[in-house]
Amino acid sequence: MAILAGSARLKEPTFGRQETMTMAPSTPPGDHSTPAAADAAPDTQDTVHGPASAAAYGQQPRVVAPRPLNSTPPPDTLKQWLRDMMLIREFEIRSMQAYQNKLAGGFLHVYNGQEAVAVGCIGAAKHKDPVVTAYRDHGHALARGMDPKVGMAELFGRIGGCAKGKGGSMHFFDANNQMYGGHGIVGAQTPLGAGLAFATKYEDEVINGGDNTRVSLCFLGDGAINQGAFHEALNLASVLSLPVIFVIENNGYSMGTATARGTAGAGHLEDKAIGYDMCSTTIDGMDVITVWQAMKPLIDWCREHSKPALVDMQCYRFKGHSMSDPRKYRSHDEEHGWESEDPIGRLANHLTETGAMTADDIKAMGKTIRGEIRAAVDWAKASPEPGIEELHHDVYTDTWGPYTGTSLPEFMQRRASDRGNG
Amino acid sequence: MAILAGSARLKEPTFGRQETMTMAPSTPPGDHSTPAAADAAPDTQDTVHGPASAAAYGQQPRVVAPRPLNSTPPPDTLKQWLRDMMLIREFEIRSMQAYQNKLAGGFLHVYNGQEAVAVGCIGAAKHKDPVVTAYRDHGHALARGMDPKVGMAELFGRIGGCAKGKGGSMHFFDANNQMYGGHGIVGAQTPLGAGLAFATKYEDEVINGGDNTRVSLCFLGDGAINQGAFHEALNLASVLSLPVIFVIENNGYSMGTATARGTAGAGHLEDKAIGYDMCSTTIDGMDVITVWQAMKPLIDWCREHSKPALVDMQCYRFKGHSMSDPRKYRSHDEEHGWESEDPIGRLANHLTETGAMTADDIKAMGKTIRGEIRAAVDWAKASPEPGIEELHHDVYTDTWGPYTGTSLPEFMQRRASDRGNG
Amino acid sequence: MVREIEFRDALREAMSDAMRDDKRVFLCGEEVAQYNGAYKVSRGMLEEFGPRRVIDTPISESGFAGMAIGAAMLGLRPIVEFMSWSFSLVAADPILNNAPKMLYMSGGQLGCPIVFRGNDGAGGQLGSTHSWCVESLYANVPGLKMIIPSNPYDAKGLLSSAIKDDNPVFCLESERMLALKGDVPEEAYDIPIGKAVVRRPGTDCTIVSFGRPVHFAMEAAETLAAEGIDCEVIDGRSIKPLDRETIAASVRKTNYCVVVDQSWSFSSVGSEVAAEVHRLCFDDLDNHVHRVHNDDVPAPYAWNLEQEMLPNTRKICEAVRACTYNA
Amino acid sequence: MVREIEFRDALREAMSDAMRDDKRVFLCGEEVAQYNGAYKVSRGMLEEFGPRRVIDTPISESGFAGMAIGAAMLGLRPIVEFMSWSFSLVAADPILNNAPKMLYMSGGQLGCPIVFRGNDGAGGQLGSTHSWCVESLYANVPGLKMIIPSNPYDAKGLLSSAIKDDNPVFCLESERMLALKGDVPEEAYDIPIGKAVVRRPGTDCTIVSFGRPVHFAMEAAETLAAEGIDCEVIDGRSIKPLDRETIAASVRKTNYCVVVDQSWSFSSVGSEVAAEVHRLCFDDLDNHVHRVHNDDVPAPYAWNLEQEMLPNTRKICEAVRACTYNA
Ligand SMILES: Cc1ncc(C[n+]2csc(CCOP(=O)(O)OP(=O)(O)O)c2C)c(N)n1
Ligand SMILES: Cc1ncc(C[n+]2csc(CCOP(=O)(O)OP(=O)(O)O)c2C)c(N)n1
Ligand SMILES: [Mg+2]
Ligand SMILES: [Mg+2]
Repeated sequence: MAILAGSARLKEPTFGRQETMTMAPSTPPGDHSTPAAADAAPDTQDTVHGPASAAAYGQQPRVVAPRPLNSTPPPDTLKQWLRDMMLIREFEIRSMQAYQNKLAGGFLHVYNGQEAVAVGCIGAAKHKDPVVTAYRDHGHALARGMDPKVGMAELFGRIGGCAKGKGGSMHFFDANNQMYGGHGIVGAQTPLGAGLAFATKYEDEVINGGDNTRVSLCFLGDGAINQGAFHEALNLASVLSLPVIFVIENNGYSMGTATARGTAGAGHLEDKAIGYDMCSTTIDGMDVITVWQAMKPLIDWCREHSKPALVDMQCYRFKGHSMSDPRKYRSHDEEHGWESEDPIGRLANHLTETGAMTADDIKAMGKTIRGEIRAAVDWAKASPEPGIEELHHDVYTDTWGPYTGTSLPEFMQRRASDRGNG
Repeated sequence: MAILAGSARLKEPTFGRQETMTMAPSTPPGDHSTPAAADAAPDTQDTVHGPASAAAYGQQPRVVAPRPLNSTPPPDTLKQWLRDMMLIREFEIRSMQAYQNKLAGGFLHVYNGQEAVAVGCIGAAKHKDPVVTAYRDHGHALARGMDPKVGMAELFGRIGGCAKGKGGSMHFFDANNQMYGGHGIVGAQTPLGAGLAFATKYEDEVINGGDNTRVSLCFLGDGAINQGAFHEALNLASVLSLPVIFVIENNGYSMGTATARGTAGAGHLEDKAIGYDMCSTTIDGMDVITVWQAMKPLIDWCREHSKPALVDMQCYRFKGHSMSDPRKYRSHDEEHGWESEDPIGRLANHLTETGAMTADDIKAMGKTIRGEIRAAVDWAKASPEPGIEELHHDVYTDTWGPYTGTSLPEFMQRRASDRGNG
Repeated sequence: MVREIEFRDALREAMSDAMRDDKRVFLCGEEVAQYNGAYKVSRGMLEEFGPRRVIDTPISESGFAGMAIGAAMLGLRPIVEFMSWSFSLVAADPILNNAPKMLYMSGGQLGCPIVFRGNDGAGGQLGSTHSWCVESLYANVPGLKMIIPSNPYDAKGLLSSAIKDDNPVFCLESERMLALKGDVPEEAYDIPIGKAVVRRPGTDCTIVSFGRPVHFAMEAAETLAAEGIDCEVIDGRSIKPLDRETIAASVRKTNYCVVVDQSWSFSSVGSEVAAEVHRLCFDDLDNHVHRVHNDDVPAPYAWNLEQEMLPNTRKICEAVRACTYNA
Repeated sequence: MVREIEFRDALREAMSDAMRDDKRVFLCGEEVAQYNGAYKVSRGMLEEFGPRRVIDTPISESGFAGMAIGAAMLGLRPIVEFMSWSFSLVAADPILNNAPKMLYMSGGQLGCPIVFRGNDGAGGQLGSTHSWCVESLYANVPGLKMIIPSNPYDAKGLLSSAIKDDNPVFCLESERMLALKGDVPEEAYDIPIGKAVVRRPGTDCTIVSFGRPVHFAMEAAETLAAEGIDCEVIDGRSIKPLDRETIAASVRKTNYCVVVDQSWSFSSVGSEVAAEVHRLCFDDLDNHVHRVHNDDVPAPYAWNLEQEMLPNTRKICEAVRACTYNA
């Protein structure tokens, strides 16, 4: 029995961070063997700010995101974004109508007000960068290039839909456009987002033997933060150094719950990243140029370093949580305040003020878009319901028992044959 | 369509924490209605340290734990702790023997090296404060006052065991001593810990209409941090203001995985609390006096403010993860270094140096303890296997189908009748 | 006094009665307080009982289910609302590993008196992640009870018993039935858990069902009656304990049995009922037990596919005809 | 060339063969790399394939299962090791809501070629949280396949097929069998998923089982043979798809059937087999299908109770005798 063996002296206090603080990521406790510690520690060279003295107050150095750009994209890009945002808005307006007319069923969560987030983030990414999000997914799919016809047909539960009418509003997928859904369980998409990043990195580095070339964008709501899966995804992304950006679309509410009622540290969500040695930042999500200016260097940084980041993207949903929500939990004043920051209006103003577009140009654009979405509605109405045999199709890739294998949806077959012809 | 409605001007930037920083907990974004924000924000009056300038570097003010005490408990208390730690050590030594002799089965995770944690924390708590932990639970149960006989009989799978032999090593329960297990699924005990705190607070405040009087201690391993349940538990504890202390027994490894290989931010675990506006601290868990000095004021603070806290308790397990672990992932040097800090040796030295005990006193104490544990082994051996009818007992409280209701284990019946007689 | 009230109101009455009687009872879940419940089951409860007893939680099913279990271990009697049982999969570990096993693992020291409740089964076009029927998954686990009321009267009486039960009880409701009206006494009352009820007596074939599909079975029985097939419809009321006696007694009389289970067929409540009826009534059966289930596919979104997938009236009629050699 | 190797080695050979053939295949899980696997199934794989393809994960089953599913959506072919299926409950949502439904929800766009594998069923005295038989829970869900090898030869061949399968496959192993030795060819080979095999031909009673209890069934058959009851033992090999044809063909011959399922009885694989055998062989059966299960209790720690709880040889013999009117 060794009960008297120990010397009572503490070793060099590698414990107790209150006593010794350094700006370098502190080493793990005691004599633990930590062969991988260096890998797991953040690459802070060019990104850690703060004077040595800050350390004296028990503050951990943090990985601060690269500075936002000062530049503004060229007018054509801005016009494209305006078009994209207006298209999304119009799509949602017609979605809500269709829902009220019982052309669409299930749950419908519209994106009105948050357009700058999807358009700005996806605008800052490359087309090959995978995107995944929750059930409020129309905006991301459209920003990614999904044909509104195909989206509308999905809402209507028709065979022409992106998922043949089997997925519905919450499950928009467009694999060719690197849009990996559309997921209904709050938080569930966050490990998937880590997995997309794992896969691109693995393809690039392990299979192809090159450098990482892609960054995954994983969107989630402020309410999703509180799911365990999110925490696990952050930790995995950090430990495995996965190039994924978790964009919290912090619209202030999860259903009727104001963020601070459900989420500890609600006033400073990006600080959740501190516990994970992860790069983080906070962005005004109501302005698409601001979103792009901050996201562009961040995406570049994540791509180059093959590392994750966390973004508190502050925005607002103009409508209720879903179609059944009377929004009693917030005031008209609050809503009006935010509506005055409509990202579409802000970009439109910028374009007219800088002379890139006239009010008439914008009107004309709106008209074209309304026509396009009207056509999408008509197309979707004309698309047939899926045949009953679809019930047992796409369950398994192979054929057995009642199951009849799988096939691509029409729009992907069309695309493939277009490519074949072109 | 309101696509031109918005003014493009940002409101007062309540967004973008890079721009405006205050020492007060920052308010949630924008105009969000946050009726409960005040409740959720930390009570920082006497505990937030740091100069205003720290804020300029994007650092969030944090809830720092109260300063450790300078005082040392009276010699009798220290002697009791020495006894407790030696008892635990001896219990584990005999557990391992029993396991090798096939008297005990299943998985056996011994507590050698970590005794100061359970004894110091529980020594700083009141007897009515609930305790819950993972599968490495013998130390906590014994520190809480479980009769070693009953513990040993549980290991041997005998009817005299704390759970009639149905729970085993990983599931030690002692309800009268406020010991709520013993839980085998990594991380699963952390929401339970929040729930114990919820219940005591609810009893004290809602049912009895008084002030909160109890603090729950929820122990977990460093590996358990990475479970989603832990994150959810921290968030709930903070949002609902639950008096629970999550004590991470950071022994540097989860099985063969050094903390930094599996856990982001491994070098500064207490910083996980920042994202939850939670009080946190780091403690040298190899010295029982140090543990007590830091835990005592922390428990008092949590009790008084009815709030949670997180502790990075740095320690080391002297043995393998379980009996089948050859510990190839760490060096003998590392092990010897830590063994020289044996908490039992440290306290013994302190007692002899201060003249409170002589080496002979300690030897005598060891002898008594060895006798006590030997008696426990004999008692456990003599306790019969549970009868086959126990299989269907304690599944439901009532009687139906094959089920025969429930009853208290022998040791609790004994206790109850002792009380009846006394 | 008996009034006609909705299923959701009946559930609320059971909870409110219990909370008035026993301060240890509280309700927690997402949006149950300020929002009055995502489906308005808890409307007005925050006002009556205050925020300490009607508690909004973050979206952390694993966390708040586990928290409630911890509270139950210490002696409180929580009611946990899952907005949908579909969201309980993230809480599978606490609800299956902790709640139903705590009493056993602690050798009888610590019970776990807790109710988990919420919407089960297909809503309207909610798609595959939101349309779980969890009965076949969870009923496999010993240590829990499971009730599945099909009407407002049962909802109040069964939930009331569940809250008083010292064991974990899973209460499966249905979004599609929350607005269903029925006669419900104003006073509190309990319906014992584990007793099925014959909803329609009949002589030619026993139809056993649980929850919402009981209504499909009743409709089918009407259709079949017109064809001269007189069905006895049994509403199981609870799945665990399963009232084998009532079912077997009926089958001994009718000699035919169809089980209608809204969950997937494989390893299901329906296969359990079928296996048990064969065991208990082997000599009485003139045909094997026929089963009607949800189709074995993830729930599709499209309206027509979803309707086809459900254990609908048409399928029940077909099964009864086939079973009784009337096809 | 055929050698005698352990079950764990057979599993490893299947994984290593696949990883040599296809760079998209990788293995992740707790302790699979540096520790060589908690049960040494992946011993040496880190050395051969390096840390980018044999990946130690933190204790985050929900996180790494979800991560692997995301990787599979993008085209990789992950193998995820759960140290024990008992620990998969915390990952129930990704493995049940994502993997098996992705193809359907995306209308055929995105498959999910992934294997989840690990120890299932009682180990030795691991107690109730660590002794899950998940087959009856998870087999309920459409979109997944489930294999459950009973010997090293099948382990290699079935796992090899599983890794090549374009659908999610759950592979249930057993800690109690990892050291079991058997003849296994050195070369790679596949065993088709969904085909049962007759392990012992017989004329008097069919015993259907899966995984570890196949060995109990074989033992029981020996005992019963001595009593003059000649049993046919069927090893299901996979639970989903279930090879109903092979089972029914046997029962049509023997007229008696006992199913041995190591999981709890209620709503189980055993009840499914029983229900289906009654359906397919109603006119052939001379008695109802008898079932042998784990007792319906949380797994106890005590050795004697655990042994009694399992679907052991004694219980199988009793069931066969009762079923064949030899009791
Ligand atoms: C696990 C789970 N729990 C509950 C729900 C029900 N639900 C759907 S959306 C939602 C609120 C989510 O809010 P947030 O993450 O902020 O996203 P937002 O709706 O604001 O975009 C809830 C509770 C769900 N889908 N999944
Ligand atoms: C959910 C879950 N996953 C995996 C395991 C297997 N397991 C048991 S203990 C352990 C390591 C835990 O390490 P840590 O939390 O640091 O505690 P320590 O053993 O060091 O006390 C693992 C992986 C488990 N019991 N539960
Ligand atoms: Mg939100
Ligand atoms: Mg540890």
